Amino acid sequence: MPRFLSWSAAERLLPALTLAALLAGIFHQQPRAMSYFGLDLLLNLSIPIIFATLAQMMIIAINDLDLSIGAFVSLVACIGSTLLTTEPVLGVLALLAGIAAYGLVGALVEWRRLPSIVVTLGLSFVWLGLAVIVLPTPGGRAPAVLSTLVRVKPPFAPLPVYVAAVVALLGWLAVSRSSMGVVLRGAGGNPRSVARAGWSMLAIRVSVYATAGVLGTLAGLSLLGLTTSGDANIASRYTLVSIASVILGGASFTGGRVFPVGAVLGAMTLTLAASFLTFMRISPDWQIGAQGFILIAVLALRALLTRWKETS
Amino acid sequence: AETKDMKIALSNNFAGNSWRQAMLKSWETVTKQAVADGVVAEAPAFTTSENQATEQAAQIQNMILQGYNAIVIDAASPTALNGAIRQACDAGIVVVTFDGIATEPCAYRIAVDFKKLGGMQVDYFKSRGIKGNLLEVRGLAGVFVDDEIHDGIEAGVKADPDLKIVGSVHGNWTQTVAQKEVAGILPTLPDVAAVATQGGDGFGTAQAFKDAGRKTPVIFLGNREDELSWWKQQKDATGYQTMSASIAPGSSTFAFWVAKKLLAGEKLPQDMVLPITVVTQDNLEDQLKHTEKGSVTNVEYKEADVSGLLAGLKK
Amino acid sequence: MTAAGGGAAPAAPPAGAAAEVFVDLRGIAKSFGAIRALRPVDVVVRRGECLGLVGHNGAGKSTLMNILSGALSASAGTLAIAGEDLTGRYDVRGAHRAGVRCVFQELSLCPNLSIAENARIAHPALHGFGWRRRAAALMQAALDGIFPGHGLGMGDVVGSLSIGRRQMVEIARAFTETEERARLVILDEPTSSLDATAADQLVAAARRFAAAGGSTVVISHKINEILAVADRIVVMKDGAVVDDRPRAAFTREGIVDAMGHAVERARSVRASTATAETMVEVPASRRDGLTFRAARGEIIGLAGLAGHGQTDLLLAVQARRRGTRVAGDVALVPGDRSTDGVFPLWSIERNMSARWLPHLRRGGLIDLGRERAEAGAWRERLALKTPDLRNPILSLSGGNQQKALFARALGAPARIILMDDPMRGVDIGTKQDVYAMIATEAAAGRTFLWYTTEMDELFHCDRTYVFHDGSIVAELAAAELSETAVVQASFKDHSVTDHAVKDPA
Amino acid sequence: MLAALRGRIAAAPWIWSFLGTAATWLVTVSISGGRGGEEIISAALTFSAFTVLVSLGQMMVITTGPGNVDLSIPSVIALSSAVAMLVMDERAGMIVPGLAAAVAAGLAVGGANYGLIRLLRIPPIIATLSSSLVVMSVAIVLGRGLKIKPPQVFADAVTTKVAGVPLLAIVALAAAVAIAFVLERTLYGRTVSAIGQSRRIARLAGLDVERASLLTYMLSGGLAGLTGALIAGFSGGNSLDQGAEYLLLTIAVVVIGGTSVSGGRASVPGIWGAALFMFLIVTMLNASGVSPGLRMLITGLIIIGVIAVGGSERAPR
Ligand SMILES: Nc1ncnc2c1ncn2[C@@H]1O[C@H](COP(=O)(O)OP(=O)(O)OP(=O)(O)O)[C@@H](O)[C@H]1O
Ligand SMILES: Nc1ncnc2c1ncn2[C@@H]1O[C@H](COP(=O)(O)OP(=O)(O)OP(=O)(O)O)[C@@H](O)[C@H]1O
Ligand SMILES: [Mg+2]
Ligand SMILES: [Mg+2]
Repeated sequence: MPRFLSWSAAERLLPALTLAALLAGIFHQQPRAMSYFGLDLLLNLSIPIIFATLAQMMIIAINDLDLSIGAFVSLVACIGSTLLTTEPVLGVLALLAGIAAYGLVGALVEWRRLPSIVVTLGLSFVWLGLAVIVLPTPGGRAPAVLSTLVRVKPPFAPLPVYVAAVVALLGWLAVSRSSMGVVLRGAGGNPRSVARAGWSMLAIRVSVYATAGVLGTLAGLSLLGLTTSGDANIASRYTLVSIASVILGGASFTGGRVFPVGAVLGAMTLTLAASFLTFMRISPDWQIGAQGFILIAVLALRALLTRWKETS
Repeated sequence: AETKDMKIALSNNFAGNSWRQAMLKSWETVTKQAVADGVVAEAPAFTTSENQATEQAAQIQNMILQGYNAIVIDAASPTALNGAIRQACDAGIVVVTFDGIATEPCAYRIAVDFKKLGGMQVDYFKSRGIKGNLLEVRGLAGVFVDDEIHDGIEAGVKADPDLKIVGSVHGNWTQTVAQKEVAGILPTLPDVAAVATQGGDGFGTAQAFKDAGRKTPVIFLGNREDELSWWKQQKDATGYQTMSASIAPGSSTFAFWVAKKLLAGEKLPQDMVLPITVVTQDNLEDQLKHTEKGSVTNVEYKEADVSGLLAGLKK
Repeated sequence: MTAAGGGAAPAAPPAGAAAEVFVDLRGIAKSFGAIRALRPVDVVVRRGECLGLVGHNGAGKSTLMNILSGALSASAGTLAIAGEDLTGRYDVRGAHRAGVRCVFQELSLCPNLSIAENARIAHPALHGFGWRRRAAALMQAALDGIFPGHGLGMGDVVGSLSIGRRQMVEIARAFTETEERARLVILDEPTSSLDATAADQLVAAARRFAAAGGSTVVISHKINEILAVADRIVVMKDGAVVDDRPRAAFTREGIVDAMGHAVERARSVRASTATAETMVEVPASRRDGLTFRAARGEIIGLAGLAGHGQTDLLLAVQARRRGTRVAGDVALVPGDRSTDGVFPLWSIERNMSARWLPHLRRGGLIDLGRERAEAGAWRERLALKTPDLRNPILSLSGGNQQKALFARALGAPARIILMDDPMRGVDIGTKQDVYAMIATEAAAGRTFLWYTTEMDELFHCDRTYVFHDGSIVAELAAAELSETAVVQASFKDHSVTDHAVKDPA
Repeated sequence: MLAALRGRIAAAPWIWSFLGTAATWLVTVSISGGRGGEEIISAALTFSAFTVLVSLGQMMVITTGPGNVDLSIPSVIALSSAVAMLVMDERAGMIVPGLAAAVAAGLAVGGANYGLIRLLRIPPIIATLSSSLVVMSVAIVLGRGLKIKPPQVFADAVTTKVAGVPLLAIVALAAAVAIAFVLERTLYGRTVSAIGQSRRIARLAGLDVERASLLTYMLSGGLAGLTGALIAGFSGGNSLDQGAEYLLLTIAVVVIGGTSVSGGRASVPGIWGAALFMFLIVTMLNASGVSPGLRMLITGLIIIGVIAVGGSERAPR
């Protein structure tokens, strides 16, 4: 079989195919979506999800799981809509402190050899608590820069398309191609081997968590730009969405198998899956369940492909 | 203008409790009739899978694409949807928010005065001559409604030297959570004379008092059928007195008619206040009779009711 | 940047006693809780020397090497490298800086990365623009130098390789050099998963490395290999060095003696205990292949180059895949302990009993007393080296873990025993015991399907099937069996050129 | 001596959750000025009973290895409580059929979860998340969000106390003991632990991996189903949102209790310790009267703190 037709290539392509199929479905249901304006409306809320997904992917790359990313994104939005507007210097410091805190948590997880899943679960309460303290009732106001930035109308394609492309490219370069990305994925594949080669797992974990913090901050700020004001509960669902997106992108929870491009496509797919339902007319009772069916269908497609691969 | 060919959508963020189910049902009943009567072309309801502002914002953006003429919203957050609502307004769509309202200036707001709902409770306790310790059962932390009601209660208590809040828990507007939280804090509290609540949590609170073997205080209720029938039972057995108040789920139908009127070109104020639905010692039996088992005391509005109410408002 | 192992081999004289000392370990001791893995030992390694390290399972070889490679720190003693005393400030990084490389007994590559990417993990210097190309070239040169004809692509993901080829990659990686040179390469049972061809290639490479002035330490239970490769041999027993002499002063028997084992019995063709009753039948996977058949009481050898379908056949029987006929319960002795064998969280006892559980039940419940008693019996039978069967399995040395896996399979009432190159890392004394046990069990009616990479073990079988490229190409009766016959069959009807040609050395 | 003690604690990671529970209780009682210590314990036992029942199922699922987790528990509770109340329909005679129907609903969802994971090869997190959405829809269609009261006998039974101990707590304790026994003494239990360490190795060791996985998801569903019915009985009827809090709570309880998230090692006593601990933290913070934001912040810090001292998860070698 020629190389470009190989099964693993098809597997890599799957997230893109799924996204294309979903877009086709939406365009079929609602031709109006097939326009600059339509794509913008469909996809602009995927920008923060893309960032949150990449943050999650960094953590999953080293076999950890981050149950706090949603709460962290909310916290960033709350800080952004209050401190950052009223006292920009303090606001920036607060955001930097958040990133540093993320790094510290990474250090704690490594140093005490803790299961990331509960540490980040606890952490999510910390972020949420801080968010409620910073912004007890929803409100505040996004810095004008942010709201204008996310509403930029570049030529040819709407902003989310550019963001997705650039982020996917950078993620691919950093994680899949760069020499540091190899060490990162190696740390997920066989941490002991990486440690025995003289790398510091502590340094790796701290940088991975801090990077997740940076990406989470970007997610929070872009979300804030889109919504124009904050809310302590605004992004709690990003935790599960980001996990689902990473997996949809072809990654596994363990073993350092992560794919940045797939993750970005996965994030867009999940954003669109919900929209697809709004375009189809489903009885309100089953609307919630239908989202479950879509998730199942998308992933079942992947299973089918693997099945074919095995039997052929 | 003629609204016969116009489409109105309901954007809802949560369906997982009896209030929301009643709200959706009222919407369906009233809009079905309206569609049959040729008032509007269609009026579907959409619910997001998770109670999340971001998901609802995406949903609203999709509705813009779908070309709805008006969108009625029960908002997950008063502020987080503002971006999407702004886009809708820019696209010439009429946006009406109710219950969970949105602060975006271009949207219409139909709300009950939640602060007043808080203050009303303290006023009632005062009118009963209750003095002493108050337990407050709050809603979901960080949500706008919780804060509003809480502020109303707090302001009322501050103005009254005889009442003191000795404990406060978050019941998340859920009977089981309220029951658990109250049961937890109760042993650490001195005698409690009254409980201020937010709706959907009164029955759980009563259960917790019962399980702890404490005397049932005056618990302000939130119009749920289980709360009312419990009250009826207590009333018949011991002459128990209290009061119950909440926003009617049928406010969605009010919002529907407002949207319809706006589409028809009527000028309406940006902010409208709905009366709080109150159940008192006297009309308890009557209200209970009209409340579906396991549901919430409801009021469904007809177009004429809305006109009447709005006329009253304008005065 | 060169691959030292693959470099030209100037015929330098073997390192004599006069050569400069490179590593000097003095009074090194190590305890794990109550277990004294190393009593104080003194070992030196000289430049240009290949040191052979032998000893029974659990003698402390791996522990000593883990200390030398910085993965463990010693409880007592001093460590000097190239004349510099590094005691107390020696760790993995320090070892790398000093040029000490280690191929660990348990493979330690990242399975999710490609071969070239794994080189990057070992070399901090491989970074910046074009690092991928450099890493691939480095590994390619090393693999070509040590294992000519390896057939590996540098972009191949390690996890998709068979264990033997993974071992090849890891060995080659240990010999690669960037600005960090390789001065001492430790090979802890490097050939345990390699077939004979690759093992010979490795021996040759180690000799070339020594000739070029590098040092190696080779640990192996294959005495012939040690004799072929070492300049000097250190024998360990119970955590102490009991013998340390130049290679010339040792014979095969001498080493086995020093390790404290009875000398091996002379090889003899065993009397078959096979019966007529067919227990396993697997149809040929291709038209030109042979059907696999095994009878009750028969010991069947599976031979051929590593990774040519032997393990697949065992797994097909274990899973009773469609087409196979299996008449009776099956138990497997895996060879790849970490991925196929050991439950890392469990005690030794639980690891053993995993396969017995259905039969340990009384009234649906596991009889803990019987579990303990049977595990205890197996400890005696296999001379398992542990103070307490409730200790974690990972506290055992590699060979002793393997013994526990034997107990797991043989302790079950299964009538068919599958063995996937099960003697990896088992010392020669234990091997003799296990061979005898297999013969006894076969006489009692059990059937053994035995994949092995060690030619010698095939002589314990009644019949041998030779595998090539996923199917069976030859069947050899015990009387027809010889190394030449197996090798010939392995390459029969296939172009020899695209395979590793057996190294005549 | 100290080393021996440390060894003992390392072998019993659940110790920390009990120490935390005791400390929290002491703080709470001192905040309330010595009032209500006993009643707090009683309330804690009652409410922890629900947590324990669902968490036991979650524990088994998590023990089957990395990535395995049951996110459908809240929906199962919503569904099963509706099913139970519909079947019972306030009739005392239908209590047993009602309970059976609730458990059956849970078992069915568990089986479906496993089907998704196995047949469609969807990672468990996503599979159970998706199925929970579908199950929630079914619950909505079935119950229409209307609350049905439990039969009085049933409501009385679940709130009753035996010798001062809530009956529910006794049921949950019995369930915990049973699960501990299953883990230690049955082929199924050992298989679960084996799978958690490595599916492949478990299969090669001749254990019936698929059957054990199926049973585990069904067990989790069944326990959630039972709990749903009990909660409905306890709090005067079913509602759609009464399971929501158990999504993250069960995971927290399982892991704080010392069960390994990477699979293979379950800790039954820790489930009780952690369930009590989580309840008492909330009580303590409620009693202390700090602001909601601060409450959450402190809860988070306490969880991280307990895990940090409780410590090491990954194997040292
Ligand atoms: N992490 C550990 N914890 C406890 N005991 C250990 C540990 N590692 C090794 N041991 C013990 O130390 C002793 C020496 O083990 P080591 O692995 O060095 O043996 P070895 O000579 O390499 O044997 P083999 O040939 O079987 O690999 C054994 O008794 C082993 O059980
Ligand atoms: N140790 C070795 N030394 C040299 N060449 C080897 C060695 N092992 C394998 N090869 C070569 O690699 C090629 C492919 O081997 P591979 O392991 O892919 O075989 P396979 O048929 O896929 O076996 P299996 O079905 O067991 O996986 C063979 O042509 C063989 O010559
Ligand atoms: Mg060893
Ligand atoms: Mg060994």
